[in-house]
Amino acid sequence: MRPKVAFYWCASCGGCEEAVLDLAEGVLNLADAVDIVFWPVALDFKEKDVEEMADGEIAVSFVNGAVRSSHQLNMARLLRRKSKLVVAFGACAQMGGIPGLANLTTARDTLREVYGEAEPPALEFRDNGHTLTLPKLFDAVFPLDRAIPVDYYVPGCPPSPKIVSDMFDVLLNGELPEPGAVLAPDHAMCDECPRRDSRPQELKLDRFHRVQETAIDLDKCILAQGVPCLGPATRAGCGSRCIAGNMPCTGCFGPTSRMRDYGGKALCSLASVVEGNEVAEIDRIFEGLVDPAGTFYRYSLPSSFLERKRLE
Amino acid sequence: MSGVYGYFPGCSLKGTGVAYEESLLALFRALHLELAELEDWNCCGATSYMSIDERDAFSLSARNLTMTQKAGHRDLVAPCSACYLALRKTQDYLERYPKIAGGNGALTSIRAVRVRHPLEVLYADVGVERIKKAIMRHWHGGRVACYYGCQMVRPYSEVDRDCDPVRMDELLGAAGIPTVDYSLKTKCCGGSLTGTTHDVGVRLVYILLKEAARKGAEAIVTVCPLCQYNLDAYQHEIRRSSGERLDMPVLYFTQVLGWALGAEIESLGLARAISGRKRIRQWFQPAEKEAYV
Amino acid sequence: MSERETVRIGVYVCHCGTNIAATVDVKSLAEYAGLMPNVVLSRDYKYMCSDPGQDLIRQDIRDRQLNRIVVASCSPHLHEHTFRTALKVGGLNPFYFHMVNIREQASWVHENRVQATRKAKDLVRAAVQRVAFHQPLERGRVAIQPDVLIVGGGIAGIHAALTLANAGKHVYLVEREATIGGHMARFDKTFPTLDCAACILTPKMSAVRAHPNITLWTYSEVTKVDGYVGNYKVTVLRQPRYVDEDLCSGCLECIEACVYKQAKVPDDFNLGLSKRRPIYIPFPQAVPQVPVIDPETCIQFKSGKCKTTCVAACGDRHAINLRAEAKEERIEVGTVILATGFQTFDAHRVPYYGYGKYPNVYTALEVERLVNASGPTAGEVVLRDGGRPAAVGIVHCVGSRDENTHRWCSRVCCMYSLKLAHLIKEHTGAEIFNFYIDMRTPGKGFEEFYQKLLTERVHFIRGRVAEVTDWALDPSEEGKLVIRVEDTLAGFVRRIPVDMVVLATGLEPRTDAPEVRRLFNISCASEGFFLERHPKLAPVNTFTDGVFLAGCCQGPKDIPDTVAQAGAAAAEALALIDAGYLETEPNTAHVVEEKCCGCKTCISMCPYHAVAFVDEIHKSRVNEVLCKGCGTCVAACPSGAIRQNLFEDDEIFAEIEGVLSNA
Amino acid sequence: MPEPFEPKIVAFFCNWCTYLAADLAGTSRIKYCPNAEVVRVMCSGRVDVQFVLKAFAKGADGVLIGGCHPGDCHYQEGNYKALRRYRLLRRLIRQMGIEDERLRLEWISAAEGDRVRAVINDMVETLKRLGPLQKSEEERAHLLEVA
Repeated sequence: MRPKVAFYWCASCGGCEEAVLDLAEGVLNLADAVDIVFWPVALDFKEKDVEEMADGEIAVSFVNGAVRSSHQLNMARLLRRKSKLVVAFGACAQMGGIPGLANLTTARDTLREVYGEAEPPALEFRDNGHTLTLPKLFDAVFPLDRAIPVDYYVPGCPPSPKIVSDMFDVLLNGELPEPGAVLAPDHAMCDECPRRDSRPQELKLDRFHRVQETAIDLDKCILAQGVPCLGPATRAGCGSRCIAGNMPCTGCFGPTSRMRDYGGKALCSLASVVEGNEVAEIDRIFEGLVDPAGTFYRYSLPSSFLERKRLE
Repeated sequence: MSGVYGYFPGCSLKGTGVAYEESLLALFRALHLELAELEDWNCCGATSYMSIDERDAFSLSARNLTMTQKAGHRDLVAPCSACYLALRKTQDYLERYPKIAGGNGALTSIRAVRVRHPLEVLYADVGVERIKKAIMRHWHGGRVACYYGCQMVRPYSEVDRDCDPVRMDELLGAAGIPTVDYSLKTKCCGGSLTGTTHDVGVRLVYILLKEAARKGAEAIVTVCPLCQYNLDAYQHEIRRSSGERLDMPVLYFTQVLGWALGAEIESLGLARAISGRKRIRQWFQPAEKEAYV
Repeated sequence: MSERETVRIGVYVCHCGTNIAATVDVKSLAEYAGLMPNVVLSRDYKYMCSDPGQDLIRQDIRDRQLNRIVVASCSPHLHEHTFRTALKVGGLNPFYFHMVNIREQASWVHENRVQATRKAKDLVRAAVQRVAFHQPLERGRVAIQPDVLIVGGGIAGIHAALTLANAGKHVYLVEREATIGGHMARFDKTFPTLDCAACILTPKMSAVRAHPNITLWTYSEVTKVDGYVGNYKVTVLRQPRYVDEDLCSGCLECIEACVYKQAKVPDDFNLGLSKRRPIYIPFPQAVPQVPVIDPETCIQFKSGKCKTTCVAACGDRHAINLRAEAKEERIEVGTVILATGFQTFDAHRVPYYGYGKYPNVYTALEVERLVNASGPTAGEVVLRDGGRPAAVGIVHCVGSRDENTHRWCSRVCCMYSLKLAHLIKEHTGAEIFNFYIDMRTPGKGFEEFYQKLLTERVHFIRGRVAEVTDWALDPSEEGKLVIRVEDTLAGFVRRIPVDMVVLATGLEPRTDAPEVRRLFNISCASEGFFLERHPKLAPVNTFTDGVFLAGCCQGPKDIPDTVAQAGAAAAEALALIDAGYLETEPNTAHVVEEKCCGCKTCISMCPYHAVAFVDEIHKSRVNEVLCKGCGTCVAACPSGAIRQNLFEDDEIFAEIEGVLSNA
Repeated sequence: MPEPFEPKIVAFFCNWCTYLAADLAGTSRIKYCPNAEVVRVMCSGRVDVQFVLKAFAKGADGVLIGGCHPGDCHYQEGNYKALRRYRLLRRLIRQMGIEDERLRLEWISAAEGDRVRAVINDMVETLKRLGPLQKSEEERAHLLEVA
């Protein structure tokens, strides 16, 4: 009997769903190998169908997206109950991802931003004899493992095809790795960067540029050109796609196993290679880094030590 | 150098020390420096307040300082050494113990003001060289002893160094007025004693005058209305008790400098002197042919 | 993490007599520790550092199979080594240990017993959590190069150099001035025995010059120091003296031949009390006995138009080379002794004593030269106008024990003032007044010397002098210097007219002490003297291994103490050299190579070039001999691929969580 | 009456200057507030930004980093690395809603025992004024409740 698998998305952009399709013809092999029992984006199964399954009936659930609403939390719990393995698929499920930047504000402020002067809709909505209940928005975005226990993590925004196909190989055919493993190499991506040899030994930055402000030399180390590139702090396995596109690494593959707070460590390292022994000089250099939290925690704020901006 | 100096006369310059004010204003006019008297100024706090409750004294000074800042002045010129010290001490204490200032932002405006003594204004802002160039009259008086008193250089030595101040000597020297080496230049004038332990106070006055004379000085030049009054006013008493006739003129540095720099003689308050009037008349009489140079 | 045996922690709380126990509730602290996870036993004990205290640890390791030890006592700077050794003797790796500082950081600095105990508990909890992560480590060894550098050729440097040289070690003695001898060479007699300073010093100076194991470089300065204990690489800049030391025979005829018939340049050695020529020798017994030319005043250097009679006088010895240039010497030494000495307090800084204003106010060092038979006046104590003083006042504590200048006691001024009182009395028969705050004579034979002076009809007035003035109150004071002082024994203010005032100026750190300190990477205490590792137990060591202190650079002291300390510094250096190696702390960094991504961030972190990039494997590697263990590269490694022994991330995070888990 | 707020400070002191200064404060019996608890590192350059964030996350109301004065670092320039990280970290924690005053970097030499007292007392006073940094444990509990 083919193993049953489920795909689900919480707070995400849909890119992780695409990442499965990015396997190209590999998808067909996958479809042969497994029995997809739940995949809202592609197949017409309902929540009810899952509820009716026996506990542990699903071999693997692949959940992408962060958790930030009561409905997402319930779905995560449901899938956890019905699955032998749960994989946090993609940066948002692993670390909170881009939606996690909402942790720099509050749910109330987010709603105010969206609805302006208008009242946000009430959670209970009655019309024509029907009652619609909207899910509750939490005051913080969580990575999946804050909502439910997670067995494996697949990093990336989105995960690269290689990572995805390796994941299927190992989960469906291979020996299962240590619980809690991140299914990607455990060294930083500089190691596989095509420009790695151009990084100077004695790097001393005297200013930072934003990508839109400078023409990045195609052959040289991007960080050495003063554009914050987080490759040195970020797990390898992405295939250097951004670098190939002449863009700096923004850290979607997250930390290696030896880092505990991705942004903190990345900041610590980057700040070590600037010039300046005087406060004024140092501050001037860092002026080029306009948004430290957004730079260093672009994908990982909810899984950082501080998790979110302090609530007043 | 431009700008207007805030001016805090204090009670003495409106009373016993009125000659100081007159000559100060004349001297500053001669140097084209503008003094703007602080409106609605109050007691500097140096009087009994400081010994009874420092906080009251600080409040008084703080009001003057705050008003200076509000009036838009960077500098506050305080000619009386007691006022100078009280204002300066207030700044220092509030800086060190900000709790006294309270959290109402007063500290910021108090900090923004520079408390200046006119001697230091002349030395730092005008300078010895400009004084030399501005001489209008040749000094034909005798040698003088520069007497700095106790409060102006201690404990704050911004005006001059604490034990052996020399700037008045340098300024007078630049104006062609010869000075003597006067070891007692910062010793007590007896000002706080003549009203209480009178004998001791008068003895201190006597010592100061006597040593100046021994060093060959024919007048004493001061920077403080309290010193000036004390040294000037008790000479007759010394004569009565000891028979020693000192008759030593006790002048303000603003009077002698004002004279040298061409201020109108009548504006220098010289007629207000008590002792040595004859010598003063001789020294400061308008020459038949005005000795302009 | 590989398989780990069960962690069994022993916690020991020290009372330190009452030092800790008076403020920290040691019983409840030990009880509290006993309840922590992995803690097998906890004890409190009177003195953990004592032998029985250490035995306790050793015994428990054996009896209770402890494999981690936490001692809560004093600063690790004091006893970390003691307890690590105890672990080692007990058969446990010495680094399975963590020390908690509940004395310097709790009992001694807090008053509230409840709060101090609470803090101590937090710190112990942190240590218990931390020590579970400790790994067994081995110390490394560095070989000690046997050559020694001594900086400063005063009596301290001379004595240390001779001690080491006599033990067969090669010494480089570097002195900034043109001669060795330092301050002592200026003295006439030394207290309390009144030995002639020259008689006891100059033989030692000559011995230095003659010793085959001593390389003496005068007129030279250390400009650069690299390396580490056992392997210091030192650059010495040798200024040209324009007279070649090897060719000069010391006949001094060149000096006589100088075109300056009259000496015109103030003589530094005599503190300007006499004049010298542009070519000169600092003093007759100078070592080396080689003249020096001062280019600032020599006509040839200023205008190029001198007849250079000195060169002619030297004749075919050709020792004078006016085109000589500064030379750099590079040496390798294993250990360094700093004996850079002191400077005397600048008496101008107390204007109320009139130095520089009244000609007959002298400093004590100037009077040392005046009483010296080989000094500028051939031993005559005279006033500036040549007259003889009939009354002399000696003012103690000038620049010492004074809130406005230096707060410390300079230790030698009382005694040298007594000595000068005796000598001036002897030379002039003048009436002498000593003005003192307290008479401090705590050395061997010192008090007896004081008693002797009391019988020599020298006056002693107890009181701090208010001022020295020319203000005369009556004719008897005319033309005199009047010393105004509160006589605190008689209870009134006195005015004492004298002809000469001697200011007993104190000792202070040299102005360039901060530069020397940076050069050798050591610390200064708050007053600016070099900081010893421990004031009692390591008084000649510094916090930098292999750098030792001797003499007044460490603090004011007299000649006997200086010589004793110089001997001690030499002995410490010898101990290192003869051991042949020094054990190093294992707290170095290392790259986990398979995890290194080759980003090179770490390379520029290390000022010692201990981290290098290995191109073949495209990874960084730490040279653990060069690594000094700061951990900067560890914090900078972006992917966490560098680790530091004893300061592992795991250990520090455990400690942070430990101190906060009660928060 | 609730107990008065006693802030908790985690202090990372370098082994050669600030830790020795604290030792000196001890031997000099200088009394200061008991709110700071010291984690000894060899050099302020070892202080990883993660340590600071961890301390804030675990309930520290303030974090103090003590190093040697500029130019005086026992390891030559580790303190400059600390300074650079500190300047950027300050901006990060500001974005995270943590006041600047909660994180201090101070140069305290081995001779400045009294400065240990002054800095810690001053910081305690400042933190008392700022009040507790919301404990993340409580915050987490609160958020999960909503969840």
